[in-house]
Amino acid sequence: MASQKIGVFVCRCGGNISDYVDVEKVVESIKGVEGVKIARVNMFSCSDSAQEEMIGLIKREGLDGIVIASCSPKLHLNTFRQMAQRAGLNPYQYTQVNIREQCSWTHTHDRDGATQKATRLVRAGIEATRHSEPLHPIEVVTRPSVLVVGAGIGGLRAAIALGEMGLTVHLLEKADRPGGLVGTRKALFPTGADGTSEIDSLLQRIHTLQNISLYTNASLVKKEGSIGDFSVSIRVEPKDGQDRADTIQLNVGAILVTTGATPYVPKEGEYGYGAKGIVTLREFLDLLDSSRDSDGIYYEGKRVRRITYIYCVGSRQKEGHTYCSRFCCSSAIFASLEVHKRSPDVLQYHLYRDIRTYGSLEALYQRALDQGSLFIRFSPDSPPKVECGHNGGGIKVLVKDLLTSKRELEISSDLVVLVTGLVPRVEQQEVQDVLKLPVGIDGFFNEIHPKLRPVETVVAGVYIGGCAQGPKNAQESVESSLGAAAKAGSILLKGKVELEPFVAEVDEGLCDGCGQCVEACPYDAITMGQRSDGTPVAVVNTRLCKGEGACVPVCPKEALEIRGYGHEKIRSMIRGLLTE
Amino acid sequence: MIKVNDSVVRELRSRGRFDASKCFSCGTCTALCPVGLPILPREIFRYALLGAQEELIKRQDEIFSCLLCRMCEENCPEGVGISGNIRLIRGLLNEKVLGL
Amino acid sequence: MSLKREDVLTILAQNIGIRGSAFPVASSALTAWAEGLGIRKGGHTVLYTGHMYQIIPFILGMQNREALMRSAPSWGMKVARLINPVINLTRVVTLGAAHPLDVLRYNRVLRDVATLLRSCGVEFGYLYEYEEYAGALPYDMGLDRVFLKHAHRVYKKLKGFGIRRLITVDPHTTEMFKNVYPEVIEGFDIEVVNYLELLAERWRPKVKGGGHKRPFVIHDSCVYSRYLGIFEEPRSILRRIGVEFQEPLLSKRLTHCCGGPIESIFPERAKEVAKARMEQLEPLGREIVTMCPICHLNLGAVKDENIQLWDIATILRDIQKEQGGNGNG
Amino acid sequence: MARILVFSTNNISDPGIDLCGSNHMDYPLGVSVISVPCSSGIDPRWILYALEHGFDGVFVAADGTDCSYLQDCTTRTGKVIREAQELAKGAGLDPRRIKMAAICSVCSEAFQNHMKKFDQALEELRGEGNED
Repeated sequence: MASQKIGVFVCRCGGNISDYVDVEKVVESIKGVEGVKIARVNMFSCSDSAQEEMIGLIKREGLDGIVIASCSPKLHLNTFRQMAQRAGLNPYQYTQVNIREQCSWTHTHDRDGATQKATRLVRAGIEATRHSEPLHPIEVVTRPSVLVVGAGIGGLRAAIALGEMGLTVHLLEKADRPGGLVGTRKALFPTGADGTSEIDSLLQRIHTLQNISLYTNASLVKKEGSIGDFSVSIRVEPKDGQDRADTIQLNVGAILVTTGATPYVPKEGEYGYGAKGIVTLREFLDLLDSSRDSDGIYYEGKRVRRITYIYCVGSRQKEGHTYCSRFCCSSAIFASLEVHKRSPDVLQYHLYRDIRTYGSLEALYQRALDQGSLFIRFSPDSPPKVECGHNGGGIKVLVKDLLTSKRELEISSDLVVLVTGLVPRVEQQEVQDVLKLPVGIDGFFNEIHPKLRPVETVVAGVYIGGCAQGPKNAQESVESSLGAAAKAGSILLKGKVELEPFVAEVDEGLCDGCGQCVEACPYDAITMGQRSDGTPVAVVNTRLCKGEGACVPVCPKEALEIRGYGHEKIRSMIRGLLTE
Repeated sequence: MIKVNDSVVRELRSRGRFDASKCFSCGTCTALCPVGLPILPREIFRYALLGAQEELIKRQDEIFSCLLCRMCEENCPEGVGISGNIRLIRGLLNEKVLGL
Repeated sequence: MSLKREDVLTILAQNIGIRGSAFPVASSALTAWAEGLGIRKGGHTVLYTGHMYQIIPFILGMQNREALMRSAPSWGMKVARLINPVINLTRVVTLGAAHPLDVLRYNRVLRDVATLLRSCGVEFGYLYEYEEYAGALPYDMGLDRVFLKHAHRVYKKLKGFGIRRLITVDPHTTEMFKNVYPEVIEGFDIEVVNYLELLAERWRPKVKGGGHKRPFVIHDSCVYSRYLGIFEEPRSILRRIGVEFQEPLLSKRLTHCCGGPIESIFPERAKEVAKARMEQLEPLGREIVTMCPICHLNLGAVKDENIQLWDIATILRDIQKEQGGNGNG
Repeated sequence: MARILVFSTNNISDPGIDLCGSNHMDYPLGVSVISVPCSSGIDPRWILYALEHGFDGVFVAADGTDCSYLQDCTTRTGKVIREAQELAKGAGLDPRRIKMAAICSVCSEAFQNHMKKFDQALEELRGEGNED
């Protein structure tokens, strides 16, 4: 049932479009197009009054499909889908044509050219609407329970948030006690809060919430089902006196992955690592934590008077860990401030590539400068060299200082701190295998979009938070984990969820049962079934299908298409774009 | 090669408020210097912070050419006490080189 | 060729250390300005010149004798450094060098300051031959030990005279007593006020008729504007007596240096800085107001003949006289 | 002016292309975009269809490593392109009229450059064609 009575609305967007595109001319040129019942110009299509007017027209003219040529669909696709729905139309028979970001704003110097291009784009939009089928979101009932994998500071906070929403929470921790990286830290930047007591107070809160179950020494081993109704198996390692591991079956509506990350450990000999006096950031923080009441800084009983920090160790490499871990600059600088405070006579040299103390953390950097820390920038082409003392001599760090036109400096140091970042945990692989979560080039779990959909994954109902999706500081871990908790909570509390209907569809008349699509599908969403006459035919499990379309190009018969992106629709859009 | 000599910074700090480490080398001072000496004052501070006494001695003329007019200091985005720092370096040089 | 830095610094250190002055000239030359004004000796509040205006004519004189020094053999300065502790070389070199007209002009500034202060009812004494140089030059040059010794001695002397308040007349002396001494001398408890601040607070001149149309151009001192934040005060006083003035692009907190501070070591560089400043001032008018003797000296060295430099005190006093008044309005 | 069809993706390359507009960065007028969920789902037959019906070139703005669906998105999209080029050759069309590059959500400059270069390259191809 394709649209036959189409309404076309071309937006002026104030002047954002009409200053560069002759919108009246666009409307004139598409008036005769087959199926176009009405064509109008709007001043601001998104305004309430324009929407009411369009709803009136849709009803009065009995339109069964509409096209709005305005801004990017990123801005108002949902606005107008909802408007279509209010007018009694199927929202998927609405097409938004982007004549602002992709026309008026890109071709500001050629009014005639831009007008012709806008017309072509609108023609393609008309074709899209003409070939659109009414679609209905896939509705799924959800269970009010969540599995949270990983009980670091992010997982704990997310579990509490979900528990306080009244949801049943199963909190899994691989180690024998919760807390993760924060659990053993005495001073967290930038506030200096005590991580140990922070975790303790979160655990107390968890114990008071009846609907949260905490499993330690536990891992996720199996997952079946889909959003709203997952069935998962967890394995709990045997405790003292037990000889067999427990396997527990749970049914949950959503899964949060807060498995965290682990500090990078330099290779033996990397910047002299392994030798006396050369420590990682984590080891240095441990050293500061274990001597909080001391007035000076001591390493192996000797007073430290000169500390050299080397930043980006194991980070931003040409190969391997190519990314920046974000938190390490601030953490190292925060530690250096503690040194300045405890022992002002210690001279501190910071050898860095770039300093990333973003937002209010810049204040830490400013304070370090103010207190006398010296920052020395080096080029990645000539990283510092560490020469370990022989026969009891000190450590020498050699670096080419970019600010003194690459003069080589030799810095004698009592202690060298390798400022190391975070890398994905090895144990993450199990979770990845069980949940079939995509990981990015860095090896961390991938969100759908870092800005627009930052905690969702392509596996509907599975959310990621904290360092599992990339290095973060404690505060950011908590923020993103709470974001994931809010997202999970929002579907579970509602009791049902609507999924976009853009999934693969088989035209049984065309399918010859070759099975190439079964192999092509990365999500095991296509299986080979049988027609009533016993012949093989591809069958799509719409709950597993992500709608990316990997199966489409492999089908020799064009029997597969993604709803909303059918072969004929695309071809007629191509024709529309070519019609002058 | 410069052997970083921490005794120079320690000595400067013992003489007064030597806050050149705040400098992030933006070059505003150099651009505004009425004497127009390209080396003033950020590069000098760098050498002082690195303890490169020989480099300071080589640049004594520049160090003593500073007007202490504070045009740079007024506009320094980091609020470095430039004129005070120059004075402290002069003091160090007078003592080390001239014995004054 | 000019004097080498080490020679200048050595002689400076010797002069301060031995004679208590950067530029030891006869004390009669330092106090001559006050003759006939009847200023009492000492008191709780004193007008403190710090010798800055008085030594300018001698510096000018010495500059005129530069050719003579240039002809001296290269070993000359070594000998000079050796004998200076015994014989006051500065005094010898400058003997008779100060031009009487210069002496009059700079002494007049101090007399004008005193008269202006009196005209708004400020009472003050003067230390005459007991007054000391404040030590700005050794301080700026980093002659720390010499300076500290000197500062302590000066402070002790001031305390000995029972002085509670200093009225300073130039930026360098003001900065030394207002900011530096309190930092280096524990318990420094003498109040310091600059005469421009006092005038801004108290001076109410009688003004007849309209504004003073001579197109003055104002030149701020670096030390007044950036060290001490004194730049609205002189403007306020000038406006009060009806003087109109032009602001160069670089003024107040962004004023451009006159080059003076490095005159003793790098006279050529100092001249270049002064010329650069002059090029900013000249297009705005032919009469320039200065507030610092060093600025007056340095800009004067590079100015065209048709440009006139006036110390602010002189202008204020001149107009006050034209208006026919001495007292507060 | 060459007629260029760009296949772009909703989540990753569309925002990058939109960003060109938001920054008022111009690219050739002949460029038009059709958006799909993921570049691995583009059918080589669509590409051939576009070339046969009047487009001078087809550019696939691929998700690259940013793809949220597939780790091997680039490999799969690469295969789509190779197949499309084979189809083009079979139909007697120059395979250089099909191009692919990863365009991320902030790749406005990269997109602009690709379009300018592709437009130029297609003009040159057209020139060669006329000489034949």
